Amino acid sequence: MDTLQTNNAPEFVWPHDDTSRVPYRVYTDETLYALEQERIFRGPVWNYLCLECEIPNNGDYKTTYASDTPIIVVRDENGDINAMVNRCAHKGSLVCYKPRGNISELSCVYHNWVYNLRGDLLSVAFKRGVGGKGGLTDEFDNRQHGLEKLRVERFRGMVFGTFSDKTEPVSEYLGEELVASIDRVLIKPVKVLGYHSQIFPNNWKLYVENNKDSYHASLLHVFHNTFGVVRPTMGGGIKISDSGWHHLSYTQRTDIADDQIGKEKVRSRQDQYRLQDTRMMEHRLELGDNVTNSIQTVFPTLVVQQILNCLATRQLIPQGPNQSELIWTILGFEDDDEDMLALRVQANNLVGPAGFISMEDGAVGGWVQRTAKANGREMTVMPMGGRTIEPSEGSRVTEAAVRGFWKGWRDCMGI
Amino acid sequence: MDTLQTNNAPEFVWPHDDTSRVPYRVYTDETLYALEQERIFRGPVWNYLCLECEIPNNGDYKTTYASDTPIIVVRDENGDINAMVNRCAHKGSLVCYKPRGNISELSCVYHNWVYNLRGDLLSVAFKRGVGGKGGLTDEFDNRQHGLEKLRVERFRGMVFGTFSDKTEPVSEYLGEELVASIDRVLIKPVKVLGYHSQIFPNNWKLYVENNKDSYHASLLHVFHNTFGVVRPTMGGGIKISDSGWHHLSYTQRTDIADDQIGKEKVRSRQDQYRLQDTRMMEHRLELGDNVTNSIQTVFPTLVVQQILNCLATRQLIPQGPNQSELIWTILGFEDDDEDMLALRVQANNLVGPAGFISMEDGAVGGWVQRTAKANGREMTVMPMGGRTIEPSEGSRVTEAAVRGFWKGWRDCMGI
Amino acid sequence: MDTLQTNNAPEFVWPHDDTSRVPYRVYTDETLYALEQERIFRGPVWNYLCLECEIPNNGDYKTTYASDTPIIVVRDENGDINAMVNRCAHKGSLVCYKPRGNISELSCVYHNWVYNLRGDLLSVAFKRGVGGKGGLTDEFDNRQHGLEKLRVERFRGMVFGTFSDKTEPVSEYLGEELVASIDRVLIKPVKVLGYHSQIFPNNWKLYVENNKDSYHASLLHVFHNTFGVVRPTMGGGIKISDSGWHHLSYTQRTDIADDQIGKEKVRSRQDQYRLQDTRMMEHRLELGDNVTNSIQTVFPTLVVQQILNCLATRQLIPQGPNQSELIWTILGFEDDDEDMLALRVQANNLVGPAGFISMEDGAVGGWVQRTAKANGREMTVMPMGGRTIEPSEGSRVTEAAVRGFWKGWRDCMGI
Amino acid sequence: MTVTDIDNGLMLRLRIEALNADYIHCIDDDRLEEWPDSFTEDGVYRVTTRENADLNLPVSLIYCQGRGMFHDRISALRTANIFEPHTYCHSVSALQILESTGGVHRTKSNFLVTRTMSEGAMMTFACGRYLDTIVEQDGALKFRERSVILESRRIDTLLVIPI
Amino acid sequence: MTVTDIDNGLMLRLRIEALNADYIHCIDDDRLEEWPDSFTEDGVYRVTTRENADLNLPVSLIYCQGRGMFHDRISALRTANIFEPHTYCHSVSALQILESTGGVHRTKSNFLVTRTMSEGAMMTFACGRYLDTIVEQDGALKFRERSVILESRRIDTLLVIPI
Amino acid sequence: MTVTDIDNGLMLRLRIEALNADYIHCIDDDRLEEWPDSFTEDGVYRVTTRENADLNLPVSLIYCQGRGMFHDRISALRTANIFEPHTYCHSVSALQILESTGGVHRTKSNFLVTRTMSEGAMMTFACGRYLDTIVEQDGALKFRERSVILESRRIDTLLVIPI
Ligand code: FES
Ligand code: FES
Ligand code: FES
Ligand SMILES: [Fe+3]
Ligand SMILES: [Fe+3]
Ligand SMILES: [Fe+3]
Repeated sequence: MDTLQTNNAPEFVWPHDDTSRVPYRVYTDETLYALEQERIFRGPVWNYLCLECEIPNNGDYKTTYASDTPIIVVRDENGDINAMVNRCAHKGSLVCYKPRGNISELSCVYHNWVYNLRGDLLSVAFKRGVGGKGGLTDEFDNRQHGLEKLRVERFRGMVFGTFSDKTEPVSEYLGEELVASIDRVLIKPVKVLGYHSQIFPNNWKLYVENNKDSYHASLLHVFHNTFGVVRPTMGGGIKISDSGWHHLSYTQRTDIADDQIGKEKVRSRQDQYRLQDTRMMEHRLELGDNVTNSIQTVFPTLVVQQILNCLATRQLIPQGPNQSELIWTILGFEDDDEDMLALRVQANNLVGPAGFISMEDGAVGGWVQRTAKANGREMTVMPMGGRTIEPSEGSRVTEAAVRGFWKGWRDCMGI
Repeated sequence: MDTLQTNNAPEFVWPHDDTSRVPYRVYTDETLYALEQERIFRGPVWNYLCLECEIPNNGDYKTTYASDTPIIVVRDENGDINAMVNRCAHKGSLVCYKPRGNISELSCVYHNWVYNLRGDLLSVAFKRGVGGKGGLTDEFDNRQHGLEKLRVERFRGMVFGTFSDKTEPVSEYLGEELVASIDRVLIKPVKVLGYHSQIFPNNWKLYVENNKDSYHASLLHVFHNTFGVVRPTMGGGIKISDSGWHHLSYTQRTDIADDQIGKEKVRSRQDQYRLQDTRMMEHRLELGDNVTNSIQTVFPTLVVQQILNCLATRQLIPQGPNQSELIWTILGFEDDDEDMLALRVQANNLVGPAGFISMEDGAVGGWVQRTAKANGREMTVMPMGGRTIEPSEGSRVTEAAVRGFWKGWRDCMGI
Repeated sequence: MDTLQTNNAPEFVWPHDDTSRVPYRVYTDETLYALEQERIFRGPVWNYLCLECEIPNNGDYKTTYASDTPIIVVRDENGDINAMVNRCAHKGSLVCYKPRGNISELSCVYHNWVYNLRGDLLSVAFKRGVGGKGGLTDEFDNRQHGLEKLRVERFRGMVFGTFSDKTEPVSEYLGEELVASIDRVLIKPVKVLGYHSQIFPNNWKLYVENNKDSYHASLLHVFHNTFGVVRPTMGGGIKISDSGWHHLSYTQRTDIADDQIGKEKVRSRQDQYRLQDTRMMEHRLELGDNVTNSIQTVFPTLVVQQILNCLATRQLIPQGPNQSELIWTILGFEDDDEDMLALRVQANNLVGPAGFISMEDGAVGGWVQRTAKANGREMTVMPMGGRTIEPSEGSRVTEAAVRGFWKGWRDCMGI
Repeated sequence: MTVTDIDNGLMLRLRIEALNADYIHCIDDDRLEEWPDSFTEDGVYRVTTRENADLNLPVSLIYCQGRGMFHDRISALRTANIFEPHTYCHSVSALQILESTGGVHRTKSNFLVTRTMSEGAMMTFACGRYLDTIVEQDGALKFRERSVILESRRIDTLLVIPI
Repeated sequence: MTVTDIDNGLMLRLRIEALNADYIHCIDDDRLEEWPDSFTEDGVYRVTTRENADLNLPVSLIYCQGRGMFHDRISALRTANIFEPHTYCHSVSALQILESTGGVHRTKSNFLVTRTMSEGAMMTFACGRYLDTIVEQDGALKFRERSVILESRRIDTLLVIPI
Repeated sequence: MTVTDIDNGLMLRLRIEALNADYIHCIDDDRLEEWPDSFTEDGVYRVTTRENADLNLPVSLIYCQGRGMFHDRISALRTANIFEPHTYCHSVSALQILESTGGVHRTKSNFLVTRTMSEGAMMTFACGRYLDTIVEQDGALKFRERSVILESRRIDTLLVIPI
């Protein structure tokens, strides 16, 4: 019995026989949040850490988070990428307190303990004390005092880390369809064109659900529906990994006729609404198909995005039950020419914290969080496309991928 | 056994045989706060929602709160006033995210589910899916997916809502004396002259106690005592509903001789203190009597106020154990003439967040909250006027109404 | 069984057989924090309250805190110094809401209850009611309704208070060595030269450990090591009270030769780094020895400091598990001449929130707090100088004093 | 408009900025007894919220008309009212001269007030607009009317020191 | 440099401060349809972060070039986008004229934006620098380019009203 | 006082505002090595609190007298001291010229400093007054003394960048 077990499962039983209903309590409960740290982010999942191109040279490092756990990603002298918890093994100071840099070793400022770029403890200051007084006793074994290490895998230029030995390789974790779909987007070497961050006043799961929610896209976002980026009448569909954990939702320019839908009036379709300058809606078909929008979600907290020519990774960082931070890394291809760069700069008006499309996903999460406080026992309902977790070809009017996320959550949480 | 029961009563037993002592813990405890949500604000009480005159036309709505629960009050096409929880039955978005407006139906922006002004679900977007794929299954029954409704009653131009079927009609709830006293103040149709809000860094119950505390008025507020608005030597008294939950405290211009009191020196009586401009102390006897001050409190969180010619409702919104918001709605009568309006504008220097009288009630609450943290086991004492909950004619030097509030709290909380 | 017991010990067992390892959970746990209030700050310890010279005249008072408990320290009409909880015995308002002043009695603004400067209740406003109505019943006994009093002891111009009858006299509490060392610093009557406050985004114990951590001084602080204020090769050592609760760490100008150390390269030794203006490093030997630095820590939260000619008391005020406030009271001697004052003004560039030396102790605490959230079960390690709590003559390269602090914590907490 | 007109307009900006600076420091320095002197004898000072202003609601948080009421606000603060000691630090900027005819100037500027309690807690207490009518009086500028429009209707704890 | 030169330089300060005041009040007063008028026809407005600027990364949060895109930002805000109602209160200060030749002025100033939600919650939403290129146009000053450099890369919830 | 005197006084306002702007941007842009240049050779810079000032207590948080100590503050920040990277964004306003004789100007203004940590956390770090003595030196203005009076005695974590 671990006497330090802070995270003993709360007396919480899933209140429904499937994942088509979710109790509001999961968005506000402190104990569940603590349990998520242990069973999800430090559990059998792959946490997105960064892109390889952000630490191109040996010695380059970047700091990031797996929810509450601060992490260092560093490229060592052999060019290997390693990740470790950004917590000194001595008294727990942050080892790297700057967001990025280039180093030959990891040295903690507090008492000058030094680690190599794999996280092994190299030296302890004054280990022999002074004048034979103080210092370490012989029982101290450097090998037992390294930084906590993550298992790292690189995939299509992205760097992932896991705390669990059981997590299968990334490609198996993702499954064939996700692998194919990510291949399609990250088709060439990428470079970073910009960073943004968005602080959501809501639980992280609300934003993840939003990403998996192919039903909302054409209903919440006027720009999607009115300008034909994502329209119910457009082709495409959603795919879900066998595990149910990951999904992709895509839209094609091809229209599928459907009078009934044509007739259905929704706020988000404003045919009279026009842009004076349409440059930002321009779409260069650079990925060899006519897909306007392809959203890949990787459990728990990564999105790989293609919206027209806006490419990005989105890394979500849960920061307590009531807040989360979304890091946008806006991408281009290394071989972009001037025009393509200019086009991406224009197009990125659509995404990010001020994006004509994406800003609205920032608004709704906070609204749900506010109502979640009201009565934690009541439940959301997700009836679209039944109660199962099935892919859907030709239609995105389903909540199957969201139900799949909740399956993943329950798988990890053991709830 | 409800597996989602977050609000299981804490191992909390009332530490005293009556309500003349209150443990400080009740002002800071998170679990008790959660329990209050369920057993008080969503329990057998009438929550003040707004005034009828704030939503005069069909389709007018206003958003408000019953503590943590967001609420919509709307006048439907028949002129009836309905109230429902401002949480979409689908995935919980706020349905109305603007403070006021005029609408013909309630439509949620997230996925375009639409409700009528009674809260019944009218339509689900794409319920038949696209091309026969996705959408709802037959088992889905609109009637089971409306907004959560409150039972509404109008009383003297005020709108009240309750979550419980058991709550008796407002007039019974209030009892004869409160009804009579509210009739006296809201004697004619009112109009709103202004809104203020005050954020108190303290538990809501500290402000409610302050309102019920007829003992403090002439001791804390120099303006009350020095300028003869509320003076211990002035006539009046307090009345308490049979339930003990509600009270009224009133003061008359008639002086009751009492040498002993005349002699007692208190800080709040500064006979040498004078105003250069006394316009704001002017009092037009508009209610047919010589009452200078009449405070009606309705359990749990409403005050109906007359101070000279300052009329207002005060709605308290608990926002966690350590914060509460007070919404002042400053009133006049529809038939006020120019002079009366000018007089009210002057007189309102006495009340509100910057009121010469009321500002001090804002200060003391935060001070108690700060000391409440120190040792939650210790207790306040309320010995004035004994330990019982009796009205008092001719004297306000009693804490009976505060003891009555705690009876109400215990009645609801089952503690 | 106390039904109000909020602070029931959490199911927390010390995870290690000695205090050379500390679980991160102790820095973040709300329940442990509540328990510390009861068992440490309101337990058998001496809380530093202020200096005698801050309330020189009868009637002078100052407000302070023992962690969450607000306290009044006042000099009464006999010149005695008394301390009481700053919470009215009636309904709990702060009695003194200004930081300092001079008064003849303690009168609460809320209902005008009045106490003498010893905290005894003198009078209750309107205790006989009005016209024989209201007021107190005979059962009310003033003697049972005074302010909660602390036991006060003065020591070398400092004022201490305790809530426990069991706490031994200050000099015994400190032990001979601490008494001698404090005598050495507070050798003459002092005066206050300035106040600073620092808000640490971390648990109070991280700052206390930092003070007890004689190992870090020459490794974190470039100014210490580079300019020879505290250097591993300089003489001195640490002493620890028999209880293990208190410690002192001192450094002498005398160099102890030690090649091995001379050779050890550490960041904090930058021989090439020079100051253009060295006035602030000037040191007048005013205490009759060549000690450059002498830090006395008194359990739980006091530091008495001499760094060159910078004299100060540092009072730490825990403010929840994740924040603490450090009050610096910068001292000089009453008989300082102009030059000495000018020298202290210069020298104090080294300490305080902007001090070239001390600022860094502000940085590291927050870094540990951030990593403490990550996994509360893991532990810090303190291997320097073994696992015991022994003084060390001639070397400060030991963590014995920190281990001693944790012994004190466990002694009080019963964990 | 001649260069001189421009210059005069620009000079007026500077004089009004100086007036605002004097106004603000008299409050922030706690020289509140001098506060009424920035106004004409019959001057008007009101504090209301953007919500009330937008809804054309007449009641303010503070309404002073004429020296007497200005004086009473300060005397009450000094001797009658109970509150925790605190100070303001004003920022003022974005002065806009809306109209300037016959020595009467209608102007607008933005303010931000940071409040500091005696124990040191700081917060953004208020922000919003000053809507002013300023007149020339014996070669000096005075407020004939200053309307303080608070962005938020929320007041933390209480409002006692003028803004 | 002659006294007159100095004076002209100082006069320019005042004119630019007036321009900034007009710019800010049109936003804070929610007269957003007038916002494009502070810019030249082919003007550029971009909002980026200090991080992106320091790393020379080209993508902004907002990028408008030419009247059409300015108009579209506002029309989307008015008719297309969904967000909770809120207002800004700008502080602007520390105007620095970096260069001024041939009627083209390169300037820098600091801003602080306090955001107020319709229910009253206030927060420091953004702060940073305005890097401007200002030109003379028919006797008035217009922004040829305004680059808003946010100190923080963090945006609370969303950014829809221009800064 | 003649119109010209007024004008000169007003011109002085503008020159001091320009000086403040230069001072602030050199800090906010992290060009700290230039910071000492705003002062005279023997200039004094101190940071203290309103509490210490009110109680006439002599010890400051920062006290620099003479170029050497200014230089040492910056060199320590660059090479010796350990802290988490962060930047300031200053607002300055309400300039008041208290006295101006013989090329020596005593002035007061308000500042507000928003601090942004490298990860993006923003907070109101400090606010208060600048109490300055400014002198003419070869046609430019320099601080002979700048006293920074912080409203709050509380410093979050640490103070390393000058205010
Ligand atoms: S905490 Fe890192 S070396 Fe001590
Ligand atoms: S949340 Fe309202 S329609 Fe989906
Ligand atoms: S609270 Fe102090 S007298 Fe009532
Ligand atoms: Fe979306
Ligand atoms: Fe009151
Ligand atoms: Fe240190």
